[in-house]
Amino acid sequence: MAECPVCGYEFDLPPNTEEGEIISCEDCGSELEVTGKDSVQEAPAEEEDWGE
Amino acid sequence: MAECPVCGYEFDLPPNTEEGEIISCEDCGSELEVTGKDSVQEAPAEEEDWGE
Amino acid sequence: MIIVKIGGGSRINVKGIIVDLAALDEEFIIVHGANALRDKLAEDLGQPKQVLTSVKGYNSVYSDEKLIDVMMMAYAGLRNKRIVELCQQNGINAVGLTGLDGKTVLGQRNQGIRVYENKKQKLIRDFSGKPQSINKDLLTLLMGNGYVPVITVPIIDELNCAINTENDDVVRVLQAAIKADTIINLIEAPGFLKDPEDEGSLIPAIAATDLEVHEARADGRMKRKMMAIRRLFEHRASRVIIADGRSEHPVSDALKGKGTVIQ
Amino acid sequence: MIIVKIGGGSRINVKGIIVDLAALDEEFIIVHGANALRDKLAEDLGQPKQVLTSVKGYNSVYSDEKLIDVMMMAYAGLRNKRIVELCQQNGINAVGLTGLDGKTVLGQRNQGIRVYENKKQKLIRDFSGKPQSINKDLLTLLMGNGYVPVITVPIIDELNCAINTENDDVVRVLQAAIKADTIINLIEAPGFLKDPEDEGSLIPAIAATDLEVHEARADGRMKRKMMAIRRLFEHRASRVIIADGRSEHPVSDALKGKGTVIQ
Repeated sequence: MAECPVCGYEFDLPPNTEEGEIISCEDCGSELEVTGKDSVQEAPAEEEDWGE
Repeated sequence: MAECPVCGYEFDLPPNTEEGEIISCEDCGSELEVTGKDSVQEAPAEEEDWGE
Repeated sequence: MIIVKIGGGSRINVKGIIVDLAALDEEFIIVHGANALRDKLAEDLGQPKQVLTSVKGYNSVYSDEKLIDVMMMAYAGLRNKRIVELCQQNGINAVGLTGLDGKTVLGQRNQGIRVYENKKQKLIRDFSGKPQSINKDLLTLLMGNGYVPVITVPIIDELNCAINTENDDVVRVLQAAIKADTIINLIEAPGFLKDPEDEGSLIPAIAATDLEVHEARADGRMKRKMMAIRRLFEHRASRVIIADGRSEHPVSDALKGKGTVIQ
Repeated sequence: MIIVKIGGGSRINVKGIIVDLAALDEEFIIVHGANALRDKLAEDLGQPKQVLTSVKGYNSVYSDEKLIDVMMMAYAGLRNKRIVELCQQNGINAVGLTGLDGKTVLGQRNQGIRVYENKKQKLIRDFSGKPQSINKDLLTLLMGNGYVPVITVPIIDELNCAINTENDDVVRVLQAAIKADTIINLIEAPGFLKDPEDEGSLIPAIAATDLEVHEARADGRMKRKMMAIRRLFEHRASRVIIADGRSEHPVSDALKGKGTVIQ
């Protein structure tokens, strides 16, 4: 079970989710980054453009 | 005909001499460096050791 | 004071640029790229470059540790030192610096680039980011003693790691620090072109205020170049010239207004 | 003041060296090699290194323009900037320099190495030579402002060209300029060995005056190393320590006298 760091909602990650994938919390809709089998963290805010 | 820059002695370079080869002048014995088909120059003095 | 950005294309006439600079009686700083050398080296080493396109259409090179190694060899090693050598041969006492050296260019590691990968949005983290400030004291110290800085990537991030960044952005933060009046950006084209395929379609002049319009229409790398140049004017650049780095006298031609003059 | 020479072998523990240096309360300058990286890069690029053995038994790398390119990538690029990065990560504000940058190390192009080639004596000219002086002002300027120079080849010759040289010789001219009291030379061995094959045969101490004897017995690269070290003492070095760059704390071990101490 993964837990949304923003609203605490607990949910199962769909089987084919990959690390680094961005999903939104079904409860509060925050953007979350998948960091492991059952772990997520808040996705960093999108920045305009990156690197070279 | 090549000419020894040290003593002016003129001589033919043996057919298989290569550029960069060091030969000595038959007349004065100076060390000469072959720089072309018929051209030689005084070979630089030998230095102790070079580069890396 | 002039900032000269030497593009990294293989047909850039670096010698011509340095000979022109040697004849200048104005102070200048060089920033340079080396993308052609890097791409060839990456190919030769069997590590072809991977380009990421962000969800918003911005292109960037996937910069893992291996790619940073290749960049250090191509940008900080071969290109930088051959430019320094050419400078020395023309009476310019150059000192080559990356952003790491003396923390010349400090940046912020990106928090992850959002890309689409088999229809999912993914966050790719690598060693790339954005420059934010310059160690102006080091540059003034060197220039005050007759040295000319020759700057290139990588830069240094908040964790003191080497990161990749867009050289045009390095020019922007450099401009913010030293307020040069002219910035010359030498590329493998006559300047900005209406039609990128037609070298005859040079846009001779653009008003700085219109840059945003051009940026909206461009995409990938060109969009980034436009945005970086727009930002230059936020830091009191008076004139930015995009000129042909392949000609015989790239710098003197540019100073005569040959290319796209933005002001 | 200490000069630390970091060898270019792949098993040198560069991180351990930098962590030790960060804890030092004495000023230091770093000189480093990168021969392992260069050899691998040359191999990968299909340009394997060629070694010339002079008529007098001295080995040197045939340094044509291509080899200098590879050296710029391996020494001035990858190795130098990864060392600078490690320094920054340990609070050492390093500035990487080749001899070209600001003419830090000036040298003289060799007049040609005499070699035997199919029984003939031939003169091979390439981009190599000997260092002769240091731009001490630049080093003092940087060190006086809190920067630590990290120096490597190539150096600059009388024609302002990049040339290859022996890093040990760079240490010699550096010593002549800055008169360090201790020079630490970190290599992939416990120190000088009676029998090069037996790591247990460490020579713990050598009187500076006996160096010439050792030099006569050595050959190829080791002969050159011995001669370079003998010259150090001509420039008032008080202590030269040849120590193991592979250990956990190469610098602090060396300062405790672990290795070959020559004084």
